[in-house]
Amino acid sequence: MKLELRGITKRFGSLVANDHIDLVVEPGEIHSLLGENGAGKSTLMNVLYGLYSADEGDILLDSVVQKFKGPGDAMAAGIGMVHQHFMLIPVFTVAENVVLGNEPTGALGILDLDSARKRVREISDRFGFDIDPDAIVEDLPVGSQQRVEIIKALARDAKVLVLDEPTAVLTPQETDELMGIMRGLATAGTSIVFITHKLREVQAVADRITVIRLGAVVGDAKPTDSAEKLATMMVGRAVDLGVNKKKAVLGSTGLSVKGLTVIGDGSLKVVDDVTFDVRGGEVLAIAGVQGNGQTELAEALVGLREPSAGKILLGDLDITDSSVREIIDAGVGYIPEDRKKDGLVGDFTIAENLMLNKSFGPPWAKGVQIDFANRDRLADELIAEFDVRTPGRETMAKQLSGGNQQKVVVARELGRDLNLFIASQPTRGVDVGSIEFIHERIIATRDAGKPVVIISTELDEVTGLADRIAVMYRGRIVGIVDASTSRETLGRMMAGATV
Amino acid sequence: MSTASNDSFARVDARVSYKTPIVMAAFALVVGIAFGLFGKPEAVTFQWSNPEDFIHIPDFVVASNLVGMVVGVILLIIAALAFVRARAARTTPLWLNLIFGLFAVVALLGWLAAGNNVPFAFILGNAVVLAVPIALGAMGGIMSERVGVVNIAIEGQLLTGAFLAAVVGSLTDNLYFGLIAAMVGAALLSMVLASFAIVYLVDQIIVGVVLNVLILGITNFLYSQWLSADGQNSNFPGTFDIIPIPGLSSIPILGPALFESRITTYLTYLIIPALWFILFKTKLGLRARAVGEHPLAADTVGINVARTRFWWVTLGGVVAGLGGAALTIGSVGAFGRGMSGGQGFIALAVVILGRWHPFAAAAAALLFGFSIILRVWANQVSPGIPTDFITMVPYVVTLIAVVGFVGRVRAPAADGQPYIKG
Amino acid sequence: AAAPDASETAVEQLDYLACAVSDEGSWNDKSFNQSVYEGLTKSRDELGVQIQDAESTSPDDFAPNLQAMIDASCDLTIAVGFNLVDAVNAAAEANPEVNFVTIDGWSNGATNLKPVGYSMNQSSYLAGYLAAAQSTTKIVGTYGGMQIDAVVDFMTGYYYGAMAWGADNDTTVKVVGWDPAKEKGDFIGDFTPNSGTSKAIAAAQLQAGADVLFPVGGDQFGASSEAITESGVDARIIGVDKDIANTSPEYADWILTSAEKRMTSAVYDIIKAIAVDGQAFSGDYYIGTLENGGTALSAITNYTGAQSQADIGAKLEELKAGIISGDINPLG
Amino acid sequence: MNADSQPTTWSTAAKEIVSGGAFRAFLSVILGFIVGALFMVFSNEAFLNALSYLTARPTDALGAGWTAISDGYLALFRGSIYNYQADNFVAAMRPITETLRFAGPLIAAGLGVALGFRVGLFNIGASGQILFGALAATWVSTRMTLPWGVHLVVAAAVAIAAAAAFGALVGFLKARTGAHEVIVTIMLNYVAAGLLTFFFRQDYLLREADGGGTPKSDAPAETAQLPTLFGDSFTLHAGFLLALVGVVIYWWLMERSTIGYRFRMVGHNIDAARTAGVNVSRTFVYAMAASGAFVGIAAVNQALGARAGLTPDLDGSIGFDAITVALLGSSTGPGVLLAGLLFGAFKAGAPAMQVIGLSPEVTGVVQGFIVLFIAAPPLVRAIFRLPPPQKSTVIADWWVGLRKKKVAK
Ligand SMILES: Nc1ncnc2c1ncn2[C@@H]1O[C@H](COP(=O)(O)OP(=O)(O)OP(=O)(O)O)[C@@H](O)[C@H]1O
Ligand SMILES: Nc1ncnc2c1ncn2[C@@H]1O[C@H](COP(=O)(O)OP(=O)(O)OP(=O)(O)O)[C@@H](O)[C@H]1O
Ligand SMILES: [Mg+2]
Ligand SMILES: [Mg+2]
Repeated sequence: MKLELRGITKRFGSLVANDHIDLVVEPGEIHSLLGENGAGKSTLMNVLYGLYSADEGDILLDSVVQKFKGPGDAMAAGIGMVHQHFMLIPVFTVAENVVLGNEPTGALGILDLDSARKRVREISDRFGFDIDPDAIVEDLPVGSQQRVEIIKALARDAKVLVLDEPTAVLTPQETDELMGIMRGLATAGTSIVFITHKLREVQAVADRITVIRLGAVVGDAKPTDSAEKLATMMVGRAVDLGVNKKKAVLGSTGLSVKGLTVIGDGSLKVVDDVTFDVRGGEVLAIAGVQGNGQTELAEALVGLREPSAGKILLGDLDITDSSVREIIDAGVGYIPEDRKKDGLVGDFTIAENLMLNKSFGPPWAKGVQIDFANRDRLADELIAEFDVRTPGRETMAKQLSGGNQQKVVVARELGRDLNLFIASQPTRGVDVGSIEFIHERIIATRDAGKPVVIISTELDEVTGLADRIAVMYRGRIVGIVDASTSRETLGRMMAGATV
Repeated sequence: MSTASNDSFARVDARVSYKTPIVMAAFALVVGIAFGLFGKPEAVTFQWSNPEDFIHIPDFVVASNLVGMVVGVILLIIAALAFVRARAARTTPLWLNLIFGLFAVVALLGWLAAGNNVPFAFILGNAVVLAVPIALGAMGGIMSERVGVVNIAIEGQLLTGAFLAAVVGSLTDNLYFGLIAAMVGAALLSMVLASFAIVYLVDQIIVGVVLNVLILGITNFLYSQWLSADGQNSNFPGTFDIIPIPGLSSIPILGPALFESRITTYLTYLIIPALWFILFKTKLGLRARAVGEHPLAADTVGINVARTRFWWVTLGGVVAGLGGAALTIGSVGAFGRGMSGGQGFIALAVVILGRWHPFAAAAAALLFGFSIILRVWANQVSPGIPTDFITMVPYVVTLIAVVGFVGRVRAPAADGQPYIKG
Repeated sequence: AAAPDASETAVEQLDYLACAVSDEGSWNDKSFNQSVYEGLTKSRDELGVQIQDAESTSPDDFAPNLQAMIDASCDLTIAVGFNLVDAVNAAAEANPEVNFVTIDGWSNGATNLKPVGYSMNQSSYLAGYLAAAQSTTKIVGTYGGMQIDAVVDFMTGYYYGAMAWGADNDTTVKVVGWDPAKEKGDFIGDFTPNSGTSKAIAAAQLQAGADVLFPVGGDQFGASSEAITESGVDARIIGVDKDIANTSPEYADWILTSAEKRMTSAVYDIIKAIAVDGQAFSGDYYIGTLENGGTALSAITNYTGAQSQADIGAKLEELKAGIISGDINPLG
Repeated sequence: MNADSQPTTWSTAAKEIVSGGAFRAFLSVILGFIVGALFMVFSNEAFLNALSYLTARPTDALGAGWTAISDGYLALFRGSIYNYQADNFVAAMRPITETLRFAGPLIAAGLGVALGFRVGLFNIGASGQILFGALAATWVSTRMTLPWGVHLVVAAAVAIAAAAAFGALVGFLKARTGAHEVIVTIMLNYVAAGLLTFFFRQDYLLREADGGGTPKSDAPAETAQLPTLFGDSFTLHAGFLLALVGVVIYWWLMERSTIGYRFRMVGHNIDAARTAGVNVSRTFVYAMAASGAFVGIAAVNQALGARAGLTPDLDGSIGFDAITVALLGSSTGPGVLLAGLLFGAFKAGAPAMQVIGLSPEVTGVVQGFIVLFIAAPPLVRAIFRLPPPQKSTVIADWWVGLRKKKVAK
């Protein structure tokens, strides 16, 4: 089906999120949308999907103007969408989520869950997913949840499929498989709009590329264009895509983890006898497929989870049983993987968010009172130093784009003296410009002689930042290898192979 | 794609929790020692059924302290079972908890009634009748909160239903018209709640609180201006007939208590499982729950969030209105000023206590009804506890239930959140 | 309907403003507030005095409501209920030129405050005696709204009346719901009219064998009558405060009699004495008794006891005389 | 982005004023009064009588209607602000002092409930906390003999501490067992009422000297009474000042202090708070204690502002009104202050309205409608066809500026 957007304009108050955007997607084409955080990609797709109503412009399917009153109409017209943020009901099973809105029913509207399950299995089999239809979605790792989202879209046999950052939480292998599926669908005639911040993927799969900046189309590009060129178009300036770092100057052991075991919410050892050391001036990256215990490992390191066995030493200090606050006071900086949930308070201002874990004493607080003079000064300094693009420190965090939100978290954590820095998925969903910046700051921390632990499912990031790489699989570390290890080897290790 | 499902991790022996067996053992000891060893030797008569019942089970006369001791031992055995399961890292099944609870109640009754009768059917029957308005109010609350609209106005809905049922029932001389008026009136009230909350995005708690105030004011006003002077015509509806259900009502013990009731009670029996069925087994329920958990996600699959919320809240009003009718034409007949007397708030607590689940909420409502009749009956058979403390029994029982056994509950994720479309 | 003429008023209008402030609860409580209010409206309709009133919804309202009456230049303000006693004493002291009446209260010394009280135990004693006579099980019940003196006074008189019948007839009579010795009994816990709890208490008393109920808590007639119907027992209700068989005729079929607290006429008489008869206001304590007719048993209806109604009527007269003469103490 | 689609500056400014909160709140109150007026008219006997012969003499109905409204609101004004009919200064000024006196406990309890809301807790337990605080205060004020000044301070402190403890119990149960605060607070309201009644009934506890079987306490000792502010002609007492101090403390606590900052953090995002080292369980306990402490000021007002003995219903409807006051005041200090004053005015005005024949129910209904309209900006906007809120002007302007710069490049 041919999709045409003509002059789509969408305003939020006086802010123009989409400014007369034209876009044509031919049948069977994979069309990539590129743009910085907040450029307006998701807004445009939400208009197409009927979730937002456009202020101006038309949507045409096979040259027929469509009037969508809501997503229901768009779905009926053959549009399917995988949303950037999960649109799954956490307490429902996979099958329930997949059929929601399009439920197979028997008499009296009774749910036919058997045929729902069958449908999930069919699609899983067809595309090689391995998903239990009866699993509760919130119990699934994020990667699997993303697959459920994809199954949901596929289950409706969409003629136009929108994929908004579907690969943000997928491993390289999973991404490759997804791109294979996209190819297959396109060959079968489905038109696909594919949004991602990862230029490698765009180059690999897209037929055509449209770049959006500040709500307007800045131009078309070809997949054969260089990554640098694409990045420049997106950001409006030259971007350095690699990570530049000097050879590590190793200090003494900063973090020492011995036999750490963490029991998850069920009775599973989500972290299973993990041992490693990180020295000052070194970046240890923990690689692995999402859901293999990295999150829980990080949370145990910062005191959010109670280890059932093992020891965590920060220099000479035993922090195994310390509280989160004690660990923060001991100089551990932490970037959580889900910034909206764990890293920020959306309804707080930037200044308030910058002092989230610093409210217990100077310089941000004076006795029992916030030291507003200092706070404002420090906040302004951090905003400037970490290049947070905002009208000012009093802006609500939720009004920032994802990249800038992430910079606020990074600024908070790196804006003080650290003895250890732990970052979980530091650049997830962040645009290339911001990635460059965040990576620079991480390396600067390492070069200042701090031990750094990076947890990332992003192989490029892992190999770019790390001095050593630990690969986790099923709660265990299958090996700790040098940063120069090949992608293929790492990929095999992530599937459980030991070195 | 490769998989990383949960089962791939090494499994450990689950953390063994001895909370349940310990609580149980403590209870068992209290029963055995206080009710048994230090219990009173007077005889207690367990009246399982009334003499006129179809199948009459003869009274069971036994010494009060013997009941305490025997039950204490039984409870200890159950606690031991729970302990064995806990050691095997397994939780105590619900039915075992229930049996434990039932035996504990029997021991309590036996202890209180030393030298007296325990009219079993009477207690159970009254507990049910007292629970009906609360249960229906709670079902209305569940229907509203399951789609994400917090309903503080249950109190107002009960009052509306009670008022209209009595007045319309009296004026038309037909209780069924009263019943319908109650449901329609409370539904209209729900529509107000729904429109303000969904369309005008008013804080749902504010609307609820205000509606309660308004309804109390309006019913009081009408009562003063009209009903009090003309009670004979406008406020003397009588109550529905008690209809024994053939067969069921001859079941020993339970029959007379549960199946010799009014239509309001029977409707409650129907509504609770029906609501459960609709919520958890049908397309409508799936969609409703989706709206209450994640309205944006529901919207993205073509579910009309506002419409779903509106109708569920409205139908919730119908059910709560029925609960209001149960207060008057299902129980005492005439309407009185402010006669809901806080039962709407109890229903709100019951919604939460019942974890937004119809069966659990019904059980919580029954617990509450039981506590009321327990305090009435215990006050009679066992003088000595000051009136003011006896009055607290239902509330303390609820507190113990929530603190000791229910604990953390999880509301529908979008409960109370307005949904604003882009 | 036709437009009314301006000259429709029947009685001559007097320049006398009589006012009343209610206890918590409304004027339409089918109980003591209502009795007073009816006294007020009766005075307006029959004597031509002007009236003014305010209902209280919480203790916070007492003083401001009394003040509002003073501000409205009331000549006489009636404070209804024991709960207002502190507020009305304060108001009387602060406004010596205004006259007050406290119903069920007392004066701390102000002469412009007239206390009006009732010996409800006297009529309740008769009610208890009659109840025992009526009862076939010789078990009679009573329960209250809340355990407060104004309620307990009824229940105690009732208890001793019932006991007296037992002593007179060598029969054991049991009163459920109140034991004056232990000061323990059945109480709803509030004055919510016709609550489920009220009905449950009534049902429990019937279950315990009672076949006469004496609910002392305002409007509980729906709750008790339904409990009776449901139990299938041929039981009676004794009303309180007003002659329920007349004022709430819908419950006439269950009513045996009522222990009346005749505040309507007390209020009327006080107003009439000053406003019409020109007497000076007196701060003397008025206490309604069987003797002065301030309290009385209403006409007996639906009586089916073993003794003939004439006999029991005569016996009640005898007891009344005994109480008036002081030979009988209705409080034990 | 078209520059010419931008509204001109002056009209933007006008729009911002018209769409602003203060103007809308003003309209809401007006609307509430209008709907309230309708209710008054249709509950007015003279009007209803006149209505029955509307066609014969319509002026009667109009006249009666107008009289009902103007009488009603003039009475409210006379009863709550200034009695222009009074023949002396004291009587003329009394209404405003009564408004303040009634506002005191409402503001204090409103602050308590508001604090709960800011932490994400729904404290329906203000009534129980008032009762428990008053129980403690009454013990000190009637059972202890202390010197002037000390007595009052101790009684007030004990009341606040007791209410705080009763609140903290809720927080503790929630933190420990996960018990939902809505259930716990509702149940504790009844428990507190039972407990207070029991204490007021036993002469070895708090029953008044020579009291009968009716639960009632002695009047607080004179040394423990809150002093009146303007002499004995006015009942307004220092409790209102305490409430004002409460507002300042509340503002400081929530806007300036670190603990208040953490309260808000927990209220907005528990996970982020936990990650930031905040002990969420402990915060619940502290927050409920603080909430109870503010409610405790209301208990002080009720227990020590009294000149006579207390009865178990001394909390009146303050516990529930506090919820509305808190919500109406958007849980901010100044907002709660204003909302409390509004409610205080209604309470103070009710007797005067009753005098002209408006039943308390009518006042309650008028009040309800005002709250409803204040809480429903979109409805008020729809009725008056106001422009949508211009909330994000700051960010919008910044965006526009940025865009212009970038596009120009
Ligand atoms: N619901 C909304 N209300 C107000 N403004 C919004 C809303 N959604 C988006 N915007 C605005 O529209 C702009 C475009 O947002 P959009 O989500 O389309 O960005 P995006 O290109 O998808 O960014 P990202 O790469 O981070 O996903 C945002 O910068 C924001 O200012
Ligand atoms: N309610 C809102 N008001 C204003 N802007 C909003 C609002 N909701 C979202 N936005 C804007 O929409 C843009 C995209 O939002 P979105 O939630 O998609 O963030 P994101 O950058 O994609 O974050 P993530 O990478 O975590 O998904 C952001 O620029 C954000 O500022
Ligand atoms: Mg996006
Ligand atoms: Mg993003």
